[in-house]
Amino acid sequence: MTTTSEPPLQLTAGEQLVRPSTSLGVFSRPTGETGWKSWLFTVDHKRIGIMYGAAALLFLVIGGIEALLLRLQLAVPGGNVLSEDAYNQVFTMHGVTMVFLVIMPMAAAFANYLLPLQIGARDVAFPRLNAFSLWCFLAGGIFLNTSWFLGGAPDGGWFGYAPNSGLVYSPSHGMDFYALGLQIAGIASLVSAINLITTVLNMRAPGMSLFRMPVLSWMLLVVQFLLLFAIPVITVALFLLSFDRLFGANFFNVEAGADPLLWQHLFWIFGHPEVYILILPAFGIMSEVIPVFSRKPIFGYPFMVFSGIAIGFMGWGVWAHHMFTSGIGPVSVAVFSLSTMFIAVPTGVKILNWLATMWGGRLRFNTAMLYSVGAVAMFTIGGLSGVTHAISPADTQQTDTYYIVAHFHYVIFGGSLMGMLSGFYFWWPKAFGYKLNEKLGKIGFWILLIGFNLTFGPMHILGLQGMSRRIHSYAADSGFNLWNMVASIGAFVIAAGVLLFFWNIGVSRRRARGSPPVGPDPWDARGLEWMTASPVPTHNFDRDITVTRQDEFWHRKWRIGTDGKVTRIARAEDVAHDGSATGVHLPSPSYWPVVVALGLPLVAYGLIYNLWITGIGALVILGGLYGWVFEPPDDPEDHGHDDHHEADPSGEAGNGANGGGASGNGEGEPADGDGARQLAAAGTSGGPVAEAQP
Amino acid sequence: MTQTPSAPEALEEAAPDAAADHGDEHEHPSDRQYVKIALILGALTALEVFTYFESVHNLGDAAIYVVLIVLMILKFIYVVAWFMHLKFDSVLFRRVFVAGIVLALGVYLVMLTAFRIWGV
Amino acid sequence: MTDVADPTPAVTTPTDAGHAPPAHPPTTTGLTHNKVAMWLFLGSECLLFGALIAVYMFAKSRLPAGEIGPNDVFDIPFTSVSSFVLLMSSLTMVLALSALNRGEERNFRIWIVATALLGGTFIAGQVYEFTVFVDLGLGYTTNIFGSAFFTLTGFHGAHVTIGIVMLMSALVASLRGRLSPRNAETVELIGLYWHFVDIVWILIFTIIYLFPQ
Amino acid sequence: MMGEQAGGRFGPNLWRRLRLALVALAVALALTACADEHPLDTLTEAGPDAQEINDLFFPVLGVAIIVFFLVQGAIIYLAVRYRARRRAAAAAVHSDDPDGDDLYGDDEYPEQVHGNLRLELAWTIIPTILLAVISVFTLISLVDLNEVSAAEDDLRVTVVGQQWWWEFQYHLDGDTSTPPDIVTANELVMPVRQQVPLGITSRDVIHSFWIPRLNGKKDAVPGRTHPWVIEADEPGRYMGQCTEFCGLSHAYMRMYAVVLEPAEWDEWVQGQLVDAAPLEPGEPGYEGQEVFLANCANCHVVNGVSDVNLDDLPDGMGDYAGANAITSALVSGAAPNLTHVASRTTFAGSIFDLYEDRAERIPYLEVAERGDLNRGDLEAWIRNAPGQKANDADGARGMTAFPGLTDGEIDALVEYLMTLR
Ligand code: HEA
Ligand code: HEA
Ligand code: HEC
Ligand code: CUA
Ligand SMILES: [Cu+2]
Repeated sequence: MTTTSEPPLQLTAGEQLVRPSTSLGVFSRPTGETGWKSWLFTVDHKRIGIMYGAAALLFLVIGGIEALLLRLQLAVPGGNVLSEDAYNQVFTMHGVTMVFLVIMPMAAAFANYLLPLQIGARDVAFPRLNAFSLWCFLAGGIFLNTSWFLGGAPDGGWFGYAPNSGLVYSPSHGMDFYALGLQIAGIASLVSAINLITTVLNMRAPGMSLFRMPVLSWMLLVVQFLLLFAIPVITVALFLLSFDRLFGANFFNVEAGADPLLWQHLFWIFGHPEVYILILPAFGIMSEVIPVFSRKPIFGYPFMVFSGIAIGFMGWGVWAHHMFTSGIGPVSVAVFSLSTMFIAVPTGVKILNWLATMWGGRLRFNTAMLYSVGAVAMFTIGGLSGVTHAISPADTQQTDTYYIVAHFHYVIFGGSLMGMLSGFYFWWPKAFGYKLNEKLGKIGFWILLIGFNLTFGPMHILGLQGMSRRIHSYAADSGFNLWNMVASIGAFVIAAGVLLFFWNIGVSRRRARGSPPVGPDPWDARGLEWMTASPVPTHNFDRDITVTRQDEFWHRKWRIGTDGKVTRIARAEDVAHDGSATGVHLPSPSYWPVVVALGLPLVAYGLIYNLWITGIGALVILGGLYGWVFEPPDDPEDHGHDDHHEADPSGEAGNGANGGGASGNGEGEPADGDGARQLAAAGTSGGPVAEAQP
Repeated sequence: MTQTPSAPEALEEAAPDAAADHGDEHEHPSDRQYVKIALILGALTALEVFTYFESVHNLGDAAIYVVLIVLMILKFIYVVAWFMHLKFDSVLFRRVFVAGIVLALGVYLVMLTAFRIWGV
Repeated sequence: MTDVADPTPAVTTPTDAGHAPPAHPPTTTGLTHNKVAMWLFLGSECLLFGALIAVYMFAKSRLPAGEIGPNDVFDIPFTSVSSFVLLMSSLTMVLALSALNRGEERNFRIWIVATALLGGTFIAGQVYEFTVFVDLGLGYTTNIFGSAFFTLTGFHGAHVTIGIVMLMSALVASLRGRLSPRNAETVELIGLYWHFVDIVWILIFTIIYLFPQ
Repeated sequence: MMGEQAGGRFGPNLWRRLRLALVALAVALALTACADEHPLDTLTEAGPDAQEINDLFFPVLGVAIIVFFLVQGAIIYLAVRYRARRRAAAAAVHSDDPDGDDLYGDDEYPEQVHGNLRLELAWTIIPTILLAVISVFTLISLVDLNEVSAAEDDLRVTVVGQQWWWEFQYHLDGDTSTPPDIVTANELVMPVRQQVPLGITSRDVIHSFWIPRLNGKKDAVPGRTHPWVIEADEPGRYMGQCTEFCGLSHAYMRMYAVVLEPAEWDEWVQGQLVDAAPLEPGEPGYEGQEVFLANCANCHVVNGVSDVNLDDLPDGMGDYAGANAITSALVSGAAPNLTHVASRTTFAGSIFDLYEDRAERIPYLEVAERGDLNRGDLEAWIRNAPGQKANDADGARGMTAFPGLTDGEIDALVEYLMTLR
């Protein structure tokens, strides 16, 4: 535990980003802006965001191949592509991968990249913790997937109901990997939630009050609160499961008097907020994209915000709708049935506000817009089937059938994933300086949309016809043949669509060389993230941005006359920063987040195989924490703070927030003390205005 | 459904004028006050432990539960308000913490109720 | 409504960063990142310990008749003492912080050591209690009550232990002359964590030990 | 091309599409409605509970479909009506876009509308009211479905799920605290038009009991017994399926509800109440009985032959622990009671037919006499059950393989099993 009172590093033109110094007096600090090391040790929220996104896409391919295996197996009755055992592993890992290793990190990618930019900040509150979250998530994901090679993947379904997930009924190590792997990924989410909430609360640009934040920032904030409170619940559940399996505890031991429903309650108390964790970021993205391509502001901004918050709150009161048939008793069923239904209200408000945003607009159907509108359409279908589950008597027919599978793919794939694909197309130029090819994008969208409906549409029928989920095969005379075949064909159409998306990335990248740059604002957009160069320079913004209203950037480009006519008053290029600023404080790269994250899977392997490995892992973690705590967040040897005012015309706050320096908090995670990267200097109101108003 | 103060208000209020009611301006409680609180806490604990001994058992379990819960909440509040400074600190902290407590109480009590562990 | 095309930047915000601790950190809320983060973390911990306590209550209610249970092992007088010890460590903790705020380094160290010692006493008591329970026949795997009890109190004990490590680190930092009123916040955060662990024990003591079984 | 007046032209067009879609949907639903080809169909109810559920489900589905068409229709309408026209000639700001996709007019900003409080309130309140109405009906159904009309001393059946088959314990007098009168597997034989209260539990992991055409499902959770009811309007065989994931052979854990007319039901009960008589040397099946006692009886019970004393059973869970008393090999501790195995039409989680001809065509009570034994599957099962239905390699779940049995012994076993009617 040490404190760092030295001011952080600052840059001058042409200077190396970071100057070498040493950590622990032994290792020199990582340096450099290029090369793999600059990515491995980076603490830049944008690079971290990009890596989150890349990892999520990689896992999408893995989870998608798993899905294709499922569909191959089910294409015809009595299929024999996979054995029973393999099938169980594949569908479990498909669910786990898609939920925890695809959609969540994809949301984290957008959150990391965009949150600081949208609120006009320079980085997140704790850049090193941020890097730690990334590596920790990746460690958890890789750890989980190594189970394939170590005697079998988890095979208890993604919600791992006890006692089937216990040692007696699931004797392979698979469920140990599940419990420990999700635990590691959970740490990543929790740390990241604390980090991002602090960022939003504390680092907004001057004048950026909460109710001037873009809807995406709002939704991400709500999601981080959901994570903050939901992760501990699954943490406990997973601990209980691990202790049962590894140390012989009795939490789910029915013989000892335990009740298996305990697991279900804990899992779904987490699990239902989790599904809103999956969807709200996509809702946020759609709320950014639709206005831009409708050329109208978002309709009913306060309602969009409040309905998001309402969904966040109500999401805590509905978990037992996953347990309507598990014997919780008629009163509980009735209560949770009603609470579930009413979640349709705030969600409906969102849908209708998007439609109202489009109403009277000048809609441009770029790929990003197509995906967003597609997501509205597809999510609605999933939401409506959700309401038909909520009426609990009907759910006793539907639960654990393909009707449910249809529901959640429509909301998760049709809502979350499509929303995020929209985000990829929308912010790609911002992150990489070139657009994704529109023609390929549109073709890809239509292929995906058709494939998606071919795959999951028939599942409604299958489910109502009585096809159970998680079955390895079905009899030829069950009447499921036709629609299963259709669904399997559809899955490969989806695969083609996804493949086209990857192809598009390659093609667009190649074409981008030699093409003119896209400029800061290729879509004539509204958020602050467009007010700086593309790709975003390391320091984000050249100067403070003082925000005086919602959609500040847009209003600097356009004037609404008294007659309501919109006229241009400036080009984006004139308003946006060109990224040429120098002398900006930036956090320095660090080894330690990677080191600490590396220790976690070691501990986990050790718990499964050999406690010595756990010991080594613990040492790695301790060593990493030690290095971390004694490493100043910014390079200490570089400069005095006196030059800082001259070099930083916007009067950046320096290390003011650094009062406490590094300190430990809770579970041995050190809190960074490097809080100085915000542009926000004075309070939001009354403070001097950096950019004068005429 | 658990209800906590609506988030945006909680956050917004904390934002611009938080400075007004927190930080260096306010008076820290004096050490004397801290000791006083500690004495109260000690006394409450003693009361609690007292219920364990036979003399009050004729009150019946229900009464003992009520007394214990009240005492526990009092102790909790004393520590949180004074030692953790929540009484004097930014409302933001209070709201985050209360949100956690209320949420936890809400979901876990509902869960235990669904299990009917209260014997009703 | 007025619109700005290309506003001229650069009006320096008159913070005096670096020269003297600013009255408020220049964050949007005026609160430091670390403190906001710590409170968020504590809010999150509410759900962690809430779950553990709920699991304990549930497990106890499901303990089959005749199995070794709370009545067979709890030693209320003993636990009352160790609870009192932990409670008082919260007092020494605030006194430490308050001393540091006044710049009284020596007093600060005394109180911080006292806090760590009280915490250590509590842990020692817990270890002793655990061994007694095991001797009485209640192990971790004995029954559902044993699993839940040791898990809950074990988690709490682990938190206390981490707290002690942090206290000792603060002590070392102070001995090296790196703690001053200026960065007393570090200690304040450790204190928050410490008090939180204390209030968790307030709940545990009442609910687990004192509630009529 | 699509500007203002296109909206007008689109109107009827849109309608045509909507109607088309409606027809398609109706066809799809009609397709789902043939119960013969869809033995698990939830939409063709055959009992009052399933009826109650569908009476709730269809109107709500209707509401959902209406909302579906409103939203999708609105999207299509908006997309067509408000699509921006491309104006290649316009001085586009981003004319350098290589795809030429952004050559829209730069001045195309419509009126900037920020919201409308009344609209917002409308689409908050209208769905709320709609859902409030739905919730009233939901509550009514819930109450109805939880009603038990059967008297205390009517038949009650305890349903025990285990990996991967179902056991049914009949309490003819409705008293579940005494040992069951009849124990059978996989085929829940029950009287028509009579509500049969069930108590559903499990011996190992969670399963879910589900006869879709009669009622929704109810989980079988170890350590808990869940009340449920089942009732059929017509005699027949109704397929069921375990729907909670329960391990390797979850897919192969089916069952039937066999619904009989009252007279047949009585006859069936009388038949089942009779224990099997131990065979004497020389009687047909005697060799098989010996093989059975040597190999099978440490898991399977045949009342009267490999008995357990039912009076010794612990009370409580309402569990017939007959087999538990004999075996320790199985995690769940039990194997199907075979006393009347030949009177059933399917075996091993109802995934194999016991008789060749479609058992449905022969009256249930006559199937053991008139049906042609499905010898192939049965012999394969006895020789190598794990090869027929996945189970655990360690032998703790499901039936073990008997590679050591000779063909003759297997024939003898089959002959013996066929005596168990
Ligand atoms: C992105 C994730 C996501 C989202 C957003 C939702 C949203 C909803 N879900 Fe879903 N759900 C899942 C993911 C999600 N779900 C998953 C993964 C499972 C399965 C887990 C498993 O078992 O593996 C599941 C399972 C699940 C079940 C349990 C089914 C079962 O297993 O038996 C239920 C039951 O009530 C349910 C209900 C709902 C409801 C009511 C909503 C609502 O939020 C939907 C609200 C939206 C609308 C209703 C549409 C728009 C509204 C309007 C246009 C207004 C007008 C509408 C009306 C008046 C009706 N979901
Ligand atoms: C984010 C969530 C998400 C997403 C995106 C998907 C996507 C898909 N899902 Fe998934 N699914 C779940 C979440 C998700 N699923 C969950 C939670 C479960 C429950 C698990 C459980 O029961 O425990 C489930 C269960 C589930 C089942 C039920 C299994 C069962 O119950 O037995 C099925 C069956 O069809 C299925 C199919 C698919 C298909 C075809 C896709 C497709 O859309 C996938 C498309 C993507 C790709 C195809 C990848 C891209 C492909 C390439 C780049 C080409 C690569 C190479 C080749 C062509 C070889 N899913
Ligand atoms: C290890 C215990 C065990 C032994 C030994 C055993 N069985 Fe089984 N048997 C089972 C189990 C368990 C099932 C249910 C399996 C399933 O449906 O998945 C079963 C099912 C059956 C069935 C189908 C019953 C029904 O109604 O579905 C028959 C017939 C059968 N066994 C015959 C035999 C014969 C003959 C032998 C001796 C050669 C034998 N079993 C030995 C455990 C055993
Ligand atoms: Cu039994 Cu699935
Ligand atoms: Cu849910």
